[in-house]
Amino acid sequence: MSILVDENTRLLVQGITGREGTFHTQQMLEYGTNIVAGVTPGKGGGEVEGVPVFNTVRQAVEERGANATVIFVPPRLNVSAVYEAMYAGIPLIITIAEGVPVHDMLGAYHLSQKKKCRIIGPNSFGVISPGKSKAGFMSHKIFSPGKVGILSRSATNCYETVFLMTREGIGQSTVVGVGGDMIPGSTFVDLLPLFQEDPETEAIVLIGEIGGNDEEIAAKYIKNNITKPVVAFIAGKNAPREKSMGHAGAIVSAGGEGSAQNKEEVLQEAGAYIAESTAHIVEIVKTILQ
Amino acid sequence: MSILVDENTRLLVQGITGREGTFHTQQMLEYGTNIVAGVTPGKGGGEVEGVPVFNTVRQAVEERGANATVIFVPPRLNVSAVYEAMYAGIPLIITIAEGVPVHDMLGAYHLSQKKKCRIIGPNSFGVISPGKSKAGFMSHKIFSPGKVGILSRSATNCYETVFLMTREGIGQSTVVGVGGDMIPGSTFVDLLPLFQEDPETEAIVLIGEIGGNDEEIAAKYIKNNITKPVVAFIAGKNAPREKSMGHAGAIVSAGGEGSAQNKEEVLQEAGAYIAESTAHIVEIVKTILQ
Amino acid sequence: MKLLEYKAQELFDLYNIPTNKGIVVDKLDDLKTTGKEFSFPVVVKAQVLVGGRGKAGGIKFAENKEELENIVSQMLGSTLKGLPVKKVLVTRKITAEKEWYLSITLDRKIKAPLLMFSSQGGMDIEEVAKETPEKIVRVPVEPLEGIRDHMAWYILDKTGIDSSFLTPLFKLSENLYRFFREYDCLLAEINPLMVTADGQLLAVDAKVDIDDSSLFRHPDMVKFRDELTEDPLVIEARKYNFLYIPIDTEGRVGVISNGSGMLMSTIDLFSQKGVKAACALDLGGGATYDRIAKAIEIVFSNPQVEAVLINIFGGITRCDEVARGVELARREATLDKFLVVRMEGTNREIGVEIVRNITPPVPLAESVQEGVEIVSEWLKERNR
Amino acid sequence: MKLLEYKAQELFDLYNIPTNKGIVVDKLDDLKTTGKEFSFPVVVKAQVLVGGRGKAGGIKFAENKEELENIVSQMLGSTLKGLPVKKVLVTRKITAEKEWYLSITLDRKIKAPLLMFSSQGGMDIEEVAKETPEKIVRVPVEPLEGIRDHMAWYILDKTGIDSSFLTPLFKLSENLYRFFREYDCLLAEINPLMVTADGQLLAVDAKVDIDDSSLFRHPDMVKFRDELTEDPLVIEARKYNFLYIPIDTEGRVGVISNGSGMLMSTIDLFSQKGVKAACALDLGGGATYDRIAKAIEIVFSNPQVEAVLINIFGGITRCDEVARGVELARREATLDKFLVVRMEGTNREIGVEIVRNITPPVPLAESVQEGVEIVSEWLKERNR
Repeated sequence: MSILVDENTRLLVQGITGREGTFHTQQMLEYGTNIVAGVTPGKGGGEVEGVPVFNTVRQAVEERGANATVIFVPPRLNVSAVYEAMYAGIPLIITIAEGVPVHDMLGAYHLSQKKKCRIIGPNSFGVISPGKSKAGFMSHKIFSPGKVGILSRSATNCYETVFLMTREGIGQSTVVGVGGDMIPGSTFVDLLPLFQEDPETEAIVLIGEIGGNDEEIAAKYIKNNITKPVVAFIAGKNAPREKSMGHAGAIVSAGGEGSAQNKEEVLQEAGAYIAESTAHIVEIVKTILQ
Repeated sequence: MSILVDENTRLLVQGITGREGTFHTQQMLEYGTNIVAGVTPGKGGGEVEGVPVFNTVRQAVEERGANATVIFVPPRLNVSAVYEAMYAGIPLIITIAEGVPVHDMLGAYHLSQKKKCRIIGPNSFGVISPGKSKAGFMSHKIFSPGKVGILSRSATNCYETVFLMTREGIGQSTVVGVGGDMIPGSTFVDLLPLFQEDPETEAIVLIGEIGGNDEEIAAKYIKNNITKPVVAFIAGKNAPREKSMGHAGAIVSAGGEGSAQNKEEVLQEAGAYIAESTAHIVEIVKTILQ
Repeated sequence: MKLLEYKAQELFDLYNIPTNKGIVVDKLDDLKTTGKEFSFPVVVKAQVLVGGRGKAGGIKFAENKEELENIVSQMLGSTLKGLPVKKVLVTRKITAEKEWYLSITLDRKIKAPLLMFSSQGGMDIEEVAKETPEKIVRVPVEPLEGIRDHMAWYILDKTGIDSSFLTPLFKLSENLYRFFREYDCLLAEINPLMVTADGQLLAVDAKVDIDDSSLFRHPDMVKFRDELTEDPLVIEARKYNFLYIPIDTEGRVGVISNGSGMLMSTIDLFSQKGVKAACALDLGGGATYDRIAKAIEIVFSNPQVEAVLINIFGGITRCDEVARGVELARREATLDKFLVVRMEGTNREIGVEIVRNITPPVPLAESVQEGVEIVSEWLKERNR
Repeated sequence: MKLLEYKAQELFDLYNIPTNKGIVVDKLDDLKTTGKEFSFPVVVKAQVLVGGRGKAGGIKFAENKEELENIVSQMLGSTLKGLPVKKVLVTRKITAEKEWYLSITLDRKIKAPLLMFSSQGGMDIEEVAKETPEKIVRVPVEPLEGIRDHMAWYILDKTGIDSSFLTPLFKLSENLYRFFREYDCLLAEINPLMVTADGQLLAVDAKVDIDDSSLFRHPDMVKFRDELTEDPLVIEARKYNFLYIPIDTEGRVGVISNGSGMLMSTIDLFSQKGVKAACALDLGGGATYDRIAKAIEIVFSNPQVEAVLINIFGGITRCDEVARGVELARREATLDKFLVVRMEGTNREIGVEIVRNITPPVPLAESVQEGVEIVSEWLKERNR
């Protein structure tokens, strides 16, 4: 198994005719991903890297049976593409762009809750189940198939970790970029159950950072529901605190939530191993898997 | 057991200080319903029939632990009350009023899908689990505890059926008025699974009528999922077809959906017994339960 | 409530939906006093709420002033499928390059607005839907989200229409949707949606149905409703918040009940006895005695009606109120009309007591079946 | 981006949110040329983006014209918590009956807008939140649904405020929410929300934070952003779509990376070595060589910076582009600034080849740890 994407994924690429879309379509195909269709409104009828291009997602679903989509559409139009995918009933929507307006994503997130579809991202590198399928822009050479599931808010810290893991001979079941934005389509807690249920995943790595309280929510869930070992890393201990102008931010996080310290504390309390650096994550995982 | 309401229901009455609200609060209390609070904005602080009144639903939930609400609020403000209940996180919302604007209810329905709360109505007599609890305006004297679950789009046809049943010594587990409006909060198919799972329910009666296709959807579900006997009655065989001005209605129901004949056909095909009148429903149920 | 074409046009105007605007005429003189020159040929369209208006002779063409005056004077005051023509609409005759179909309806199946489009619009659209359903493109809309451009793309793709129509079709759908939401429509239909020789989209005919329950927030529509050609009893009943439904012109029975479900099942029972209903009246919930008396009066005032069955199963409606209403009505109503009451539910005992004391006596049935039985027998008796 | 008080007031005006409007002054002469008579006493407020402005001396009162001129001339050109005061706002001094707090913020926890209210508004609101959290009323809002009146009722109930304030509070919340949505706010805060002696609600101070990613649809705000008092390198970086973050005034290291996560973890690693960062620059994804060269130039132009670590893990960003950018930058940059590159990912081999051929040579680290190590050692060496 693995989670979210695998050999059965029939991937659609939205924005396939754009520079990034075309480049990464070629990269994903090279990796063996089953890309069944692309969409760019107004460019329907053509092909990109042998993949048929449609004007609408619904056509791509009707004619090619796409069951997941990865969106390479610029931030201004990004959420529009997410909506189109939701309307077409695609159950897994992976969106990449950085700089998507938060209010746009807010609407999309709430609609996804109603439509029961899963959005990964935005501001995410995507999802990869090494050796099976990738839907995203990650440089796949560093990944290797194995037993560690990874969820990460940061792309770069995740790459670093995966790179070191693979070098140590530790493979990954699935690696998910949950994305670094304020309102991610899916957070740790939405994806942890999938790893818990996945027989191929033996350990879970959670790469978080300061801000928000997705780590705190995850900690609660880990405590009560996750029996597999969890290794957590929180970036930003020494990052400058954002100058908060209004009081609302301070009021909302009056309980100390959001700080690296708080996140580490609650995760530790939930039974997770706390890593001090990406290299340290790999050391811990190595010990666990032995 | 029974479904939706029972001894554990902590009922809130919205619009408790209105004429209908007060009268039926008294009636429901008399029946033994556990009414824990009432709400009328601006009338908070008082009491009606010994029930404390609050200004907001959220207060009623926080202070009295209401877990279901029945709404006696006029049609113009009705959906506003439904929204308030949804916001307050009440999982079961029963709304009574006739003449709620369809577009109001459309919005409420879609929000309920997201918020995972159940709306019954509008234009419904409510829900009663005889001998345990009633949340609605039905004249409870005709009901009796027993093993037949009833779902009805029409209040009056349902009363008629229940009245005859009780006279024949056949009791009911729970009776639900799904309501006669275009966009009901819950339809047959939403409630059938509850009856299927309820150990107290041995037979299910479905009272439908012409228009819409809730019966057709229910038929599909009955065929695949319901193992208990189902008796169905469709009113309106001889009702004048509404003069349809535009073509859209005809296009949408081009497959013949919506007519009494079609509904009876698909229900029969799904294994349901078809009754010719309310009296006939009772005859069939009697045979089944023997 | 359904809107007459000219009224729908007026509203479309407010939403930037281009129509083929014309002049509304309710007497021949209006043609002269408009102060406008007609550019012939023109179309004259009877303003009545019937389907298949064109085929029934409600749409005619005039090549010149004389023809126009002839047609208008013939049409005004005539009837179309039984309805009087009180107004006609005179518009410029436009030659269509193509005739499309565009509508938004509230689809009960999906519990959401449904945008429908066909490139085969015009009078035969229902045929198209039956014979070649794939030629009707259906797009569900999230109520609060509205129209998005991918919907227009999908329509173009499915119908093979050139992508130069993307923006006009998208804008038109957006405007129609805004109208649909803001005016609480159950239906907003443009058929035909004409494509003119220079590629403009024009709503040449419009059908609009507004949710009756929403009229409190559309006072402009309420005012207009009185203009509609309707059975006067429907209008009278509406004043009291009753729903009066004319049924069969050969029927002789009126049915009054407190819910459409029971009305329908009662009519079904009469049908099983071979008795046709003339009309039905739905009291709704919680009627008081004076309103019940009024309801009986309304049904009695239908000259076809010889007998009335009042069938009440009271929840919100209380039987004592019903009984008092019957008492009041019986006192005032024509003696030769027969009245049978059947009631169950809230305060039944008190109600029964009241009905028993009414003179002249009103038969009280123990069940619907019995009520239908009594009325049917009486009719048989009377017409022997 | 955060708005200065006077700008927030201007926007509030558009949304019918009553403010204590005043006059914005950026030189003393403005006081004379406004053509308005001040009705004393007045308040003079420094327009700078700092918290605790009042306690830092940024809010002063003047009883007469002379005092006003003194205060304004002192304030203009002074600094407040390190930031220059370029504008002041002069408003009428109003006596508050009560000071409330009202805000709408985008709450990451609940992933929805959160309406917050307190009857204990004013400067100590954060204290109130800590000591007596029950005095802050929190109401989550469905994004597309907006404010409903039960929310205002709830606030009144919880705070014991008289129900005569229902409509004003509801309308104000509605207007604030509309502004919050339409201007893509992360925060729209009114504190204090003043209740005047005659029961009017007045937004006396306002804090607004607009989502930077949304600025393409708020061109009016983009223009205004240039007026803000910011580090010129932040502004310069923004032109290239980089995020430049000043960190520690005692730091001597600059960090460049293609993602905030790695920037943070790299700074954490420096901290573990006892080395402080002066600044960080986030390239974002997919930067091309010329933009990378520009990024290095920007960080180098911070006079504090002695050494820079470029740490790239390429996905969208390709290592060959990074290498070419380093080549270009190294060619043009000051020789006494030290530059170390670490890169992994897409096209690494080509990138490594390019970096190896740069003169003067640029050390290439195999890992972040090694990169941090090399830079730290170099600094130690240099300051020996």
